[in-house]
Amino acid sequence: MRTQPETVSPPGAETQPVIEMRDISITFGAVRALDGVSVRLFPGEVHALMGENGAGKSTLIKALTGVYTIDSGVITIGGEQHEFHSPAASQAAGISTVYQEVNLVPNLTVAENMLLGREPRRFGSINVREMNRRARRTLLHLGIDIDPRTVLDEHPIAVQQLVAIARAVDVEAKVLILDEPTSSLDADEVEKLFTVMRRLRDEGVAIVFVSHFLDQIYEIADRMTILRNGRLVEERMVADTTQLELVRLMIGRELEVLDRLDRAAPQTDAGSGTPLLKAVGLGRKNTLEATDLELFEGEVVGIAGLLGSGRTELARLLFGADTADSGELAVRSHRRRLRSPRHAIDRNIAFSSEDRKAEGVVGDLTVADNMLLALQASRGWLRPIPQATRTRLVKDYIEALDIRPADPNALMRNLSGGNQQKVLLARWLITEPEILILDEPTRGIDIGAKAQIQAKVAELAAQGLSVVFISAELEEVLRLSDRLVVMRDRRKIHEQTNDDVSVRDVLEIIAGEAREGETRA
Amino acid sequence: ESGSGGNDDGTITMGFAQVGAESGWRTANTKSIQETAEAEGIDLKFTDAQGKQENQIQAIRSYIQQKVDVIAFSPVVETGFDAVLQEAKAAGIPVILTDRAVDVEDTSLYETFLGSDFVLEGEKAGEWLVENAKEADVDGDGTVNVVQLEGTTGAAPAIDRAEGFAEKIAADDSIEVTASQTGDFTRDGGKQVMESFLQSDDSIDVVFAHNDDMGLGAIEAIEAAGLEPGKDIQIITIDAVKDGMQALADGKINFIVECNPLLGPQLMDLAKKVLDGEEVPERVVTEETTFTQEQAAEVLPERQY
Amino acid sequence: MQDGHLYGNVIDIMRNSAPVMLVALGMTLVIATRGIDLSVGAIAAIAAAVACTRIIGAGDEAALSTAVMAMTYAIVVCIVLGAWNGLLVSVLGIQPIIATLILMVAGRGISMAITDGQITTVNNPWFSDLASGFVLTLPLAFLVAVGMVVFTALLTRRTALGMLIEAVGINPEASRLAGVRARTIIWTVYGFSGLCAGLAGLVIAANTNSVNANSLGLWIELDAILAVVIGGTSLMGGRFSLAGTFIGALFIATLARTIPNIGIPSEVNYLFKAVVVIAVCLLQSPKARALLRVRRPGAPTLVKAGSPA
Amino acid sequence: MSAITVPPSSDRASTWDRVRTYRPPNRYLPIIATAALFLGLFGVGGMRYDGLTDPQVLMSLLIDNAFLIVLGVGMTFVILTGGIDLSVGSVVALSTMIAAKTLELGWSPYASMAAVLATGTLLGLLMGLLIHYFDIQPFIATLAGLFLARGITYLISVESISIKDPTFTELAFRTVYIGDYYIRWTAIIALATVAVAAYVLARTRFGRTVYAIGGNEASAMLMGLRVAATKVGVYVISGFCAALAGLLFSLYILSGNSLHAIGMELDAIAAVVIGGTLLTGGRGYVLGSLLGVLVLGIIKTLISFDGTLSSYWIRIITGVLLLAFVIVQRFATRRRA
Ligand SMILES: Nc1ncnc2c1ncn2[C@@H]1O[C@H](COP(=O)(O)OP(=O)(O)OP(=O)(O)O)[C@@H](O)[C@H]1O
Ligand SMILES: Nc1ncnc2c1ncn2[C@@H]1O[C@H](COP(=O)(O)OP(=O)(O)OP(=O)(O)O)[C@@H](O)[C@H]1O
Ligand SMILES: [Mg+2]
Ligand SMILES: [Mg+2]
Repeated sequence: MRTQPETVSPPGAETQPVIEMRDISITFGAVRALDGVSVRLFPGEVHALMGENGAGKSTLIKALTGVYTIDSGVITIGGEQHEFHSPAASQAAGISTVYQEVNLVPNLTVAENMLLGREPRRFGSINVREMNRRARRTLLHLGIDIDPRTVLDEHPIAVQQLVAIARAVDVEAKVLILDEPTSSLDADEVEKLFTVMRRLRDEGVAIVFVSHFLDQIYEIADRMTILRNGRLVEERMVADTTQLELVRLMIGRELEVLDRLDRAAPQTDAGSGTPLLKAVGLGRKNTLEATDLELFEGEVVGIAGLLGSGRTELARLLFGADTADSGELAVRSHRRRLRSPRHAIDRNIAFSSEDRKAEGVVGDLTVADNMLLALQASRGWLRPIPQATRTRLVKDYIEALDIRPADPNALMRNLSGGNQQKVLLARWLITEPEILILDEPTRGIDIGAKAQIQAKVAELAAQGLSVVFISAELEEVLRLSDRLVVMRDRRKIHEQTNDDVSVRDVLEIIAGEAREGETRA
Repeated sequence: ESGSGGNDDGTITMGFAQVGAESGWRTANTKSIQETAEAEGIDLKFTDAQGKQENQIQAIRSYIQQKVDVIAFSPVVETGFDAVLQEAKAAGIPVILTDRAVDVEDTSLYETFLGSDFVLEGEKAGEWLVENAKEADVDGDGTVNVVQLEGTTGAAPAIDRAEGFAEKIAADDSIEVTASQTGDFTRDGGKQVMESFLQSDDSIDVVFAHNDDMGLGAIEAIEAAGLEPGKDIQIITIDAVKDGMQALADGKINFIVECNPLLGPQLMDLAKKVLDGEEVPERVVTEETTFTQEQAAEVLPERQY
Repeated sequence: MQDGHLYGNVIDIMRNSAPVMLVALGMTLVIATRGIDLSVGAIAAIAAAVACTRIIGAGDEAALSTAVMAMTYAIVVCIVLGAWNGLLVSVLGIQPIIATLILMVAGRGISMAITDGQITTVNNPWFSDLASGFVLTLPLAFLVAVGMVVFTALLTRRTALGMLIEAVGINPEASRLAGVRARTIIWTVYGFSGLCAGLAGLVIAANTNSVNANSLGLWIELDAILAVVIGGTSLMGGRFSLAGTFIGALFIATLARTIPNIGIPSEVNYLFKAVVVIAVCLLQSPKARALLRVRRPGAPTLVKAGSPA
Repeated sequence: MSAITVPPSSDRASTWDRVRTYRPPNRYLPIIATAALFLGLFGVGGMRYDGLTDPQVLMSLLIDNAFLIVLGVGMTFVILTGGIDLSVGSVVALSTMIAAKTLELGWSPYASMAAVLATGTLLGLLMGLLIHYFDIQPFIATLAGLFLARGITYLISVESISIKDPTFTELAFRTVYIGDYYIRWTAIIALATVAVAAYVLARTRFGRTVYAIGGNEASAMLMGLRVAATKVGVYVISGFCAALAGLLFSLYILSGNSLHAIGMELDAIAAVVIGGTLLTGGRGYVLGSLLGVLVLGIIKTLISFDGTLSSYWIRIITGVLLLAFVIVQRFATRRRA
């Protein structure tokens, strides 16, 4: 259902770009994040910034909105040379931005987060009632039904991402910038976001869109600028570029690994032998209803469900990140109470959280320290990892996951989002767990690396590792899992062996349950 | 039922608001008051303001609410008690000041003030130095170079002692205060300041310390510098606490002006008189003396604090 | 040279820096975990009180064994007190500033109770040597402090302790999920801070051979925090620098010595301190330096694009 | 404060339902716990000591702590942004000294008050600029402020100066009677300050920005909020509040003295934190700080009503009461968190 609007003007036509960035360069110490990049942005178009992790997309956005000062280059806005010195200035000039990591304040309510700085006022004081009303309205437009008066950090990362988007689309902006807004969202939410984006585009707003999902790019974007290693590769019309071509432009070579991914039949017979991990009636008040789950050796269990269906909660209970208040957990048929992540780690369980910024990244430590944190923690502080092992492990994983910059001593917070995610993955792989729980492990990861990671998971599973795999991208779940668990409304509604289940099937299961629920109610 | 005090049951209730417990001197003062009260059957309500005037005012106010018979306190600073004293007066509770004076317009706000005269103490120290200027000029260069270890900057004893001392030594041109720095009334402070004085000046003849503790600290510094306290550098201090008297008897200090903390008996006596409606003098100066090395050796055995 | 050891301002500064250095050392680790320890002054007073009353109460007041026993006893008490702070912070989850404020208030009372409010004077040459003694021409107190700094540096940087402390300080939740035993670590650093404060208390007491429960170590927490912060460790937790703390402590001792040395009158002390502190911080601040440089035409600017302005 | 006290589905619910199902949001729990504990402490004390339950004791608590309440208000702003202001105690001393000295020099009392308030505000501004524009940690910048203010105080006069100005004394002694009980103007000013501050924090953009900065400064910056102005602003407010508290303090003690208010900044910080504000910023209310001040005050009152404790037991018991308080508060707020 692609709409091909007539408003899009080919380059060189009489329409003036709203924003033109020419020969932009930015250097961080030794890293040349941007090297003479030029981008043009026209009104009424969706312009995709494409590139691998660390290509410089986020940096380019921050250079435009005044977060970073540029070393050289020219920015013209509406034909005039102009440079912002703070995000506030760019906002005042009609540029509305959603940055890559959720940049909201966790301690205020959803409504406040959406309207901070432009709250409706009456007699000089904030009109809270009106503020909540406006927030709710905007949220409903995006199809989010949450109480705007609730505090933001009560919500999962995906909801926070939606709130950030809602904040950005609520203003009358000339330019809307969305840096990986869809990395935590599932198809439904993405579709709602696209509806809003199309409406804005048709109203003449220029939209910058970053995503690693090529399907989404092809669905929504009109034009794209491709970056590689901080350099401009090419500007292209989306319609004139095939997916394969695009991938080649982004990574500079053919991507073979993509085709090898199909994992046909399940490798283990689910249900045979004793399960490695077994949960019976595991639940927690207000977050998860009693759930059973079995995980066998060498098996990948995919958990599918929509936003807020309780997948993350289940994963957290399995890992002891939250404590369950009902049910039982057995690891290798020993009953265990996991009172803390530490207990779980001691039982060889690993868990990579979906909320990378708040629950994963230790920003001021180096990449090496971040990678080795879990291993070191389980060894205890008295037994530091020998230097040689350190160097080897870090080097191996930087290579295996293609982390850039490939510098073990770079500060974690200076890495691009996708590269941070890879480091966190490495953190858990290094501990050589028996059970690996992955919650949105490929969030924000580029297409090449995603394929690598999927291959890695499959390979480890073949070697006997058991994996619980959660992702908003249903295709990914289906591709990887031997057995599929479907969740909805904070409980498990379905379980089956993955014998060529399709995305449609899953969606139907969820929808069917919904209808059932309605008739029941 | 009104408060726990009141003359109805015959016992006197006294509210006493102490400054704090900042020195051995103060502790002796507190002990003396508590012990005398107990011995005389006076019901003592005690608080310690921990050096803060606002705490003290708050305590006095709570004594007024508890309707004690008499309030006594050692003011943290001289000024600022007008309001609360007026409340006490309005409530008909007599007030006795101990140790330090207050500076109020209306002297009818308190009955009497019992305590030492800090200026006088400084003067006594100065007088002794003037009289003994010859011997005090240890390096014999004709001038007596004095270094002064001040008390806490801004505190009444520090200001008054410096003032009294300066006034008396003005009489002799050969005596000169070459350096003066606060040692905060503590041994550690006294020692550190003295160390630095010794580094920057090798013609020091006399140390005048505003209390014994700083003097004792100075002794440590002087000894560490390889000099002999009391001989190579003479030392004058104020207070006459036990450690100071010991050092005086040992010849490490040359002269101490007493500042007597044992105000308990006199205070209870005054309180009774006030409550019985007797006239009391507006100012009662504690009986205090001075000690030379010989006198110290004599009285040391029966020194109790 | 005098009596076979060096003598002079520098030596005095070294010796006098020891207590602040010790306290700041413990404080550095506490601050690295996003905490703060206000109770160090009170703990120092307790250590001194315990040691001095033990020495006085011992059979042979001047014996080496007496000094060693008394100090050991005092240090153990301090570690327990530090662990108590750690308990409040890590297990009960009370904000560090309040948790340690409790001991800051009560601790003075405890140390006064131990000494009965009196200034307790001791005569033990071995104890006294802790502050006034010299080893290899350098003051023993300074060597003890430096020894502790070096020991701590080895302990944190040769083992994984330093990295784990920093991880807990930077992102506690991420550390917890990575399996770091944050509780134990927090407990340890507060205990360690207690130990350091205790040592500092002993040094101060030995310096004057006496303990004044009320004034010993008063406001040393402020000096220590200042030393830590001047040394480049952020109060928000995370990365810490022991070398920085070392320099910070020396700086504070130098400042304290400079005031009487150059004859600044007592009433101007504070102004002088204010000016010096601001000047030092401005010198350290990259932004201020950049500003200075911009003023001089031609010089390259240092304003880095990386810092979100 | 925004009155978000009803569960989401309440739009259609009756008033009674709302009352019945009322359940205070988690973020108000610390305040509620503090208030309940304060009353509890008061009640327990009242059973032990005669005269403590006299309402005048409560009034006196307000009178005796008026300046601390105002300090707490300023400190709350600063702490909410994740900063700290150590200078306030010294600024109080400086304020008393400026007031006393200018009056001694024959200034009009209003000019004198204006001078005090201007000085405090200016000092706050200076510290705010240092902190924001030179990236100096608040702890150091305000510690320098502490030294500076105390230093200027000493420079003005080492000795204490009485305030004898009729306007000041008139203000200091003016009381308002509520039935048989009286309260002083200073206390009323303090309560008014709390009210204004509560309004500013809850209902102005500036106030919400304060919370946003405390929640996450980098995010606040990326959200395009006026971070610089607000960050400097809270120190200006704190400086102003310290000066106002200094004025109240000089009315309380009618003198200027360089030794006043030593360590008062710690009392103010403690009050704010006891009132449930997080030192890391972003969470807390001025009302909590008011309660925090009262809790510290009631502990002192209890001790002076007891009157049998020795100097060191006073300190130990203060610590123990504080401990009991924070532990109970902790458990009261943890249950639902
Ligand atoms: N503040 C900084 N300091 C140092 N290096 C930085 C900083 N910010 C970004 N970089 C580096 O600049 C490069 C570009 O990063 P950027 O975040 O723009 O990548 P990206 O294209 O957005 O990648 P992703 O898809 O992973 O988000 C990376 O190599 C990153 O490590
Ligand atoms: N769109 C939404 N509307 C309302 N509440 C939501 C929404 N999405 C998530 N939630 C909240 O999320 C919580 C469950 O989130 P959880 O993280 O367990 O879900 P999930 O299945 O992992 O989904 P995801 O990780 O994609 O957010 C619920 O408490 C629910 O209130
Ligand atoms: Mg990016
Ligand atoms: Mg999830």
